[in-house]
Amino acid sequence: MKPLTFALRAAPPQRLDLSPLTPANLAGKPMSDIAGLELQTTRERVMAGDVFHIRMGEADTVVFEGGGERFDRVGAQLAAGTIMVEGGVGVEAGRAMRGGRLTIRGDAGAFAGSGMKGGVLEIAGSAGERLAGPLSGETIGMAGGLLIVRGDAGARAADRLRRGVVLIEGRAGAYAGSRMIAGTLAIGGEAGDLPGYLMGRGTILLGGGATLLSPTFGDCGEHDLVAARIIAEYVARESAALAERFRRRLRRLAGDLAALGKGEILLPTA
Amino acid sequence: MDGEFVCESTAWMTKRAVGGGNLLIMGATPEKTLAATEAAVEAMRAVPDVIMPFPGGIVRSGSKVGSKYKGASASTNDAYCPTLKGAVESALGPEIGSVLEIVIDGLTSAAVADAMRAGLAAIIALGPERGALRVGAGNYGGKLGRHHYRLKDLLP
Amino acid sequence: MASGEGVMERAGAWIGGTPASLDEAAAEAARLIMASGQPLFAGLGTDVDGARHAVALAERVGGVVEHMHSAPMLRDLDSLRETGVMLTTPGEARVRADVVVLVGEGLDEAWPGLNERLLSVPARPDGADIQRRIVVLARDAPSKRPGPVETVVFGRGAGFAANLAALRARVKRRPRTAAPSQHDAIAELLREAKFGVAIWSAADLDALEIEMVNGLVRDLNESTRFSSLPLAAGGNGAGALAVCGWMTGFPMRTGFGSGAPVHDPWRYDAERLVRAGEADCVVWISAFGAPPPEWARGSIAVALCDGGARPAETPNVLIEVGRPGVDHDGVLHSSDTGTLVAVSARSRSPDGALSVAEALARIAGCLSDGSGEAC
Amino acid sequence: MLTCIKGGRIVDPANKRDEVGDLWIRDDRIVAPPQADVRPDAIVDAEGLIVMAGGIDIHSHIAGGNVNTARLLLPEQHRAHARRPAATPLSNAGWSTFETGCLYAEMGFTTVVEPAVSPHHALHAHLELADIPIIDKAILAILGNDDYVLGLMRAGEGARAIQDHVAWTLETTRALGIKVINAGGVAAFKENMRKFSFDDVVPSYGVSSRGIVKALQQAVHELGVPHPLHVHCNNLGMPGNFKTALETIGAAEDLPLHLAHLQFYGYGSEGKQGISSGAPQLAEAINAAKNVTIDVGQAMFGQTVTISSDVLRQFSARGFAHPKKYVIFDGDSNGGGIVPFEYKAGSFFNAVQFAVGLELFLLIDDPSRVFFTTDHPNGAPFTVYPELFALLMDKGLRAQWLARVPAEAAAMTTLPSLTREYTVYEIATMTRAAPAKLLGLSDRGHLGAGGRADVALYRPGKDRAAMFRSAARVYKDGDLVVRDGAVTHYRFGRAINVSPSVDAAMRKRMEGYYDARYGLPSDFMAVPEGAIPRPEPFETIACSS
Repeated sequence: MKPLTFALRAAPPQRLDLSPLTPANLAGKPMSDIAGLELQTTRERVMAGDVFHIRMGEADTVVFEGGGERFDRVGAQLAAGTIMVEGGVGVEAGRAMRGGRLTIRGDAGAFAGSGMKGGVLEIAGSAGERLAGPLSGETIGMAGGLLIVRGDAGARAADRLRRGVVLIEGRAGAYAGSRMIAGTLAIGGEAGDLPGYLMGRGTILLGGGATLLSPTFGDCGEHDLVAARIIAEYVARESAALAERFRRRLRRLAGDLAALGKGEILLPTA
Repeated sequence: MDGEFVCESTAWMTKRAVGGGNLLIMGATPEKTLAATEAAVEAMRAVPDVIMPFPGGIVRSGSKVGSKYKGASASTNDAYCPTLKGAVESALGPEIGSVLEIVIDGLTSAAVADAMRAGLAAIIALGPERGALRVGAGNYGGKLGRHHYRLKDLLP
Repeated sequence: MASGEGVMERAGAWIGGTPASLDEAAAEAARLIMASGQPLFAGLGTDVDGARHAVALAERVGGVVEHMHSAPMLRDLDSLRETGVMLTTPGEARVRADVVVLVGEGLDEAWPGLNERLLSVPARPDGADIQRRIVVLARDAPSKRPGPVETVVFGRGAGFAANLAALRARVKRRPRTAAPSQHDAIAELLREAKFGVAIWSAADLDALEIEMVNGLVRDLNESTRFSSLPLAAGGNGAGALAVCGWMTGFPMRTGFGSGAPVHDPWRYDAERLVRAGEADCVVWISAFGAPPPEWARGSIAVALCDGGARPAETPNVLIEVGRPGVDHDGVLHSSDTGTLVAVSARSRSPDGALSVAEALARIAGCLSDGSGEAC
Repeated sequence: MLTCIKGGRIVDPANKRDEVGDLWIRDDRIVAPPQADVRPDAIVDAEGLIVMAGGIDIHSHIAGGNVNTARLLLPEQHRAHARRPAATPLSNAGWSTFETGCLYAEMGFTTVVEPAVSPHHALHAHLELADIPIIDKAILAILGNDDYVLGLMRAGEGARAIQDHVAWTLETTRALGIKVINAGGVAAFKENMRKFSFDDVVPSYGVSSRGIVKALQQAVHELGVPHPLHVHCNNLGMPGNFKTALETIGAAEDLPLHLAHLQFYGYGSEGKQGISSGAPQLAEAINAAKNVTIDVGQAMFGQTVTISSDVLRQFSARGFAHPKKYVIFDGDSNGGGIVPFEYKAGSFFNAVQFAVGLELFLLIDDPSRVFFTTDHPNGAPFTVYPELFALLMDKGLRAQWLARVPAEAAAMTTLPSLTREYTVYEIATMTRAAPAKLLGLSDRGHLGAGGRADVALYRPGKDRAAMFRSAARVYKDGDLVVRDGAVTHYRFGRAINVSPSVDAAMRKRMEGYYDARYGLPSDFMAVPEGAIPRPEPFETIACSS
C-alpha cells in the first residue's frame, strides 16, 4: 500500500502549521483539495501544494520527505493511522494526539507530545523543552499514550504529566518531571537539576541519576519493587536499555514533599 | 498485593473472642523478614484456640486504625511502611527494609497472648542475622480494642 | 486620537538617518510594515494609549505584539493561569502585613519605593502598631536593608529552588530530610503570621520558583492569612499586559497573521523571531529610555524612541517620541499602588512632545487598506 | 436626518404602548410624529418587526481589573480559531472589549452597567469601558469593606460624614451608584474570619454587616443618587442563605434597596442533599416589600468563570475550581476572586440553582422590580440571554430543560409547577422601562419623544432565542449599527455617572488620609477626562437633591 507523501520542495518561507495534514483530514480528498490546504502562520498565505510535491497514496499512512525546524504541529490531533517524518520537526509535534503512531526520524522542537492522550509518538533524535507538557494556561500535560525519545530531552520534560509513559533514552534537562500529576517518566542518561520538582504523584526513574536532587524527596531505602518489575515488562517492548534499569534493586525517594508528596523517584542501585 | 484471601463463606460466630492481635516483624530484607515471620507462624499454629487469618498467616500491607477520610475506618500503617520511610514520620530506622505482620484472632485473651509468646520465641531463636531485627505490635493508642499485650511481658 | 496639526513641528523624524518630515517618516514606516510578511511590534515601552495603538495596528496589519519584559511577566502569569494564586496590593502590604518575605533579588529595581513604603510601618486598622517582621530569602549576600531584618541565604542557581522547596515542606510540617534546620524557625514565623505577604520580582526567579512560592502562600492560607505581591516589570509592562488583555483576550506574544489573535509565548518571542529570521519588519517602541537589546541590533526597521532610547544603528525610520509622564500626559501602571494611574507631564516642552499613540496613529493613517479603526 | 421606522409593533411599556405604528427619529433623538406633510429623509420598513428601546443590563461584569485577570487566567478557553478578519477591528478576539460591545449590540442592548469597581481601580475600568464599542456603560463603585468607611463608623462619625465620603467616591470614580459586597465580610476575611453573616462584627472595627448596609443605604438615599444602594449580601452560595437575604430585606425598612443576583441567595437546606429552593419565601417577601428591587443572576449549564469582589466567598469556592486554578486578590478594599466553574445539568446543586433563578422570575409578580441578569459571567455568560428569554416565555421549553436535571433536584423546587409565561411586553418592561427608571436614565429605556434614539428591531418567530440573539436592526443614538444581527461599524458610547456636590472639607480629609495611611496623593485614583482616549467620554446625570 503506497503512502500519501509530501515531499518538501524547498525550505519553507515561514513556519508552517502542518496540523491539517493528518490521515483523518486527508482521507478521500482529491489532490487539488489537499494542495489547497492552508498552512500559513504569518499574514502571507501558503498552501500545501506551494510547499510540498504531493504524491497521492493511501491516506492511512502519511509520509513527509524532508522536514525541518519550521515544521510545526505535525500530527496534532492524530487519532488513527501513521505519520512518518523523514527529518526533524518544529514545535508541538503530536500535540493532543489521541491514537495512531507518529514517528520522527530527526529532532523535535519544544512541546512535542504536548497534551497527548493516546497513541505512540517516537522521536529518533532529541526533543526540545517541555516534552509532553501543557501549553500556557493549561492545567494538565500529557494524559495518555506512549512517548519515546531516543536522544536527549530539554528542560521540564513530562511537565504536569497526568497519565501515560514518557521514555527518554538519553539525558534530560533541568526540572524533568516537574509538577507531575501521575504517570511514568523514565530517563536513561543523567537528568539535570531538581527532577520531580513540585510533583504530586507519579513515578520518575532516573537511570543515570541527576545533577542535583531536591532535599524534599525523602529517602525510603532500597527495595525490590513489584510495580517496577511490571513497568519493566511494559517498557521492554520499546526500550530494552530502560527496561533493564527498572529490573534492578531500586532506591525509592518519596516526594515532592513540598507539594502533595505522593510521587516517587527511583534510582537504580549498583 | 500478594496472595489470596481464602476463608469459609459462612462460619460460626462468637462475640466473646479477641480479634486483631498482631506482631510486626521488621528485618533488613524481605527474605530475612519472611523467614522470621514464617518461623513465628509455624510456632503459633501449635497454640490452641487461635487462628492467623491471612494466607500463610502473614499480611504484607498492614493497616492502622483511623484515616483522614471520614468514611474509612482504617488506612495504611504509614509509620511502619518501609517504602514510605522518607515521606512520613516513620517508626523505621534505615536498617529496616521490610515489615510483615501476623494477625491473631483467638477465643480468649490468654490464647492470643500464648500465640504471641510462641511467635516471639521462634523469631528470637532464629536471630537477627538470619531473621528479624525488630519486633513490634500495634494497639494504636487503645483504639483497636481493650486488650493490651506488652511484648516485654511475653518474652520467653 | 490626537489631530495631526502641530505634531509635525514637534517631532524629530528620520528616514535612513536623514531628517524627514513626520508625514514622510510615517508613510515610509507604513510602507515597510505593509511590505512585510510578519511585522513585529516589539519593545512596547509605552503608556496605555501607546500600547492600545500598537495592538490595534498589529491586528490591522496581521503582525505580532511583544513587550521587552514579556519573559518575566509570562513567568508570573503562567503560575497564575496554571495554578491558584493569592495576590494583594502594595497598600495592603504597607498597612496590614505583620510578616513580609522578600524573595530573591531585584526588588528595589522593580519597586523603587519598597524600603520607604514597607519598612516604615503605619498603624493597623485598630490603631495598634504592627510588629512587622521582615524575612529576606537572599541569593547570597546578607541583606543591606535598614532595620531589623532576618536574612536566610538560599544560594544561587538551583540551590535557591531547592531551599524554597525545603522551606515549603517545613511549613507543611513534613519530615525533615536534607533541609537545613534554619528553615524551621522561618517556617514557624510564617505559620504564626496574621497577614503575611511574599514579595518578589519575576526577573530574578524562574517559573517553578515562582510556582513554589505561590504554593507556599496557598498552604499558609489553610490556617492563617498570607498573600503575595509579585512586582511588575519595567517599561510599563503591567500596563501593556492589561491593554493586551482587554483588547485581545491574551497577553503579549500574540500574533494576528491568521486574522484572529493567536497567543503563543514560544513562537512570538521577539528575540526568537528575530534570530530565526521570521520577523521581517521590527517596529521597536521604547519611550522610557531603554535602549534596544543586543539581539535587536541592526534588525530594527522602524523605531519610535525617546531621546535616551535611540538604537545605536540607524533604523530605516526613526521617529522621536516623548516620555509619558515627563513630556506628555499618559496612563501608567504604578508600582506604589499596583493600579493604572494618570500621570501628568512634568516638563512639557512648549510644543509638547509626540506620544507613541500619536506616532502610531500617523502610521496607521498612511495605511491604505480601508479597514476600520479601533483606536 | 429624519428617519421614520414604519409599521412595526411598538412595544414601549414606559409609555404603556403595545401597538402597530411608526417611530420617528431625528438625528440622535426620538421625536413626536411630525405634521403629515413632513417627509422623512429615510423610511425603514418595519412591518412584521417588533420595535423596542435599546436593552439595558444593570449588572454585568464586563470591564475592570478582575474581569481582565479572568481573561488572562483562561487563555485556553478563548483560544482563537484562525479566521479571516471581521468587518470591525478586534471583534473576533474572543472576550475582548470589542467583542463584548458587538455581542451586546447584536442582541439589541445599548446600555450596560459594570456593577463592581473598587475605587482604586476606577481608571482601569473606565479605560476598558472606553474600548467597548457601541454601547453606553456605567460603573458602580464598591464601598463597605474599605478602611475609610469602616473607620468612620468605628469612630461614630455619623451619617453626614459617610454621606460626604460617598459623594466624594462617586465623583472621584465617576460612578453611577454605590455597591456593597459582603459588607464587612471581605474586611473580616483579611483578619482570618472564614464565615460572615449579617450580624457578625468586623474585627478591629466593631461594626456589623447590618450597620454597614444601613449606613450606606441611608447615605445613597440622602444624596439623591437615583440608583439605590446595590447590595451583594453575605453568605452567597450557601445552603440556607435565603434567610440572609430575608434579613437584609427586613433591614431595608422603607428605603429603596437593590439586591443583586438573588438566585445565589435562594437556597434552603432541606432534603437529603441539604440544598433546596428558598425562592418561594424570597418571592413572597419581595412581592410585599415595594421598596426592594432585585436582579436574578440566572445560572445556566456550561463552563463559565465566577468573578466576584466577594473575596471571602471566592476563597471558600476555590476547591470547586474547574479547571483547577484561581486568583484570590486581597485588594485595598474589596479586591476580588476569580474561580472558573462549570455548571452541570447532572449536578444536584447546580440543578437547584438553575431552578431557583427561574422561580424568582416567575414568582415575583411585578416585572418592573425583577431584573434580567445572569450576573455575567457568574451564572452564565450574557450570550445566553436569548435562551433565557425563551425559557421565560415558554413553559414547554422549561419542561424540556427540567427533563435534563435530576428529578430529585427538581422536586426540591416549585419550578415544575409554574405555568407563567412572560409576554414580549413584560420582557420589554424588565429589560428596558424598569432598568432605565432604576438607574435614573430618563432618556433611555423608552420610545417617547425626547428619548435617546437607542432602538432595537426584532424579527419575531417561533424560535424566540433566535429572535433575541440577532436583532434585525439596532440604532445607537440614531446611528444604524447592527443590520441582520451583525455590527456594521463602530461608534463609541459614553460612561454615565452622577456627580453629587462634594464637601470641600471631605476632599481635604481624604488628602490627609491617603497621605498618612498610604503615603500617596488622594488623586491617584482620579479619572481625568483627558486620560480616556475618546472624545467626551462621560455623561453626567443629575441627583434628585
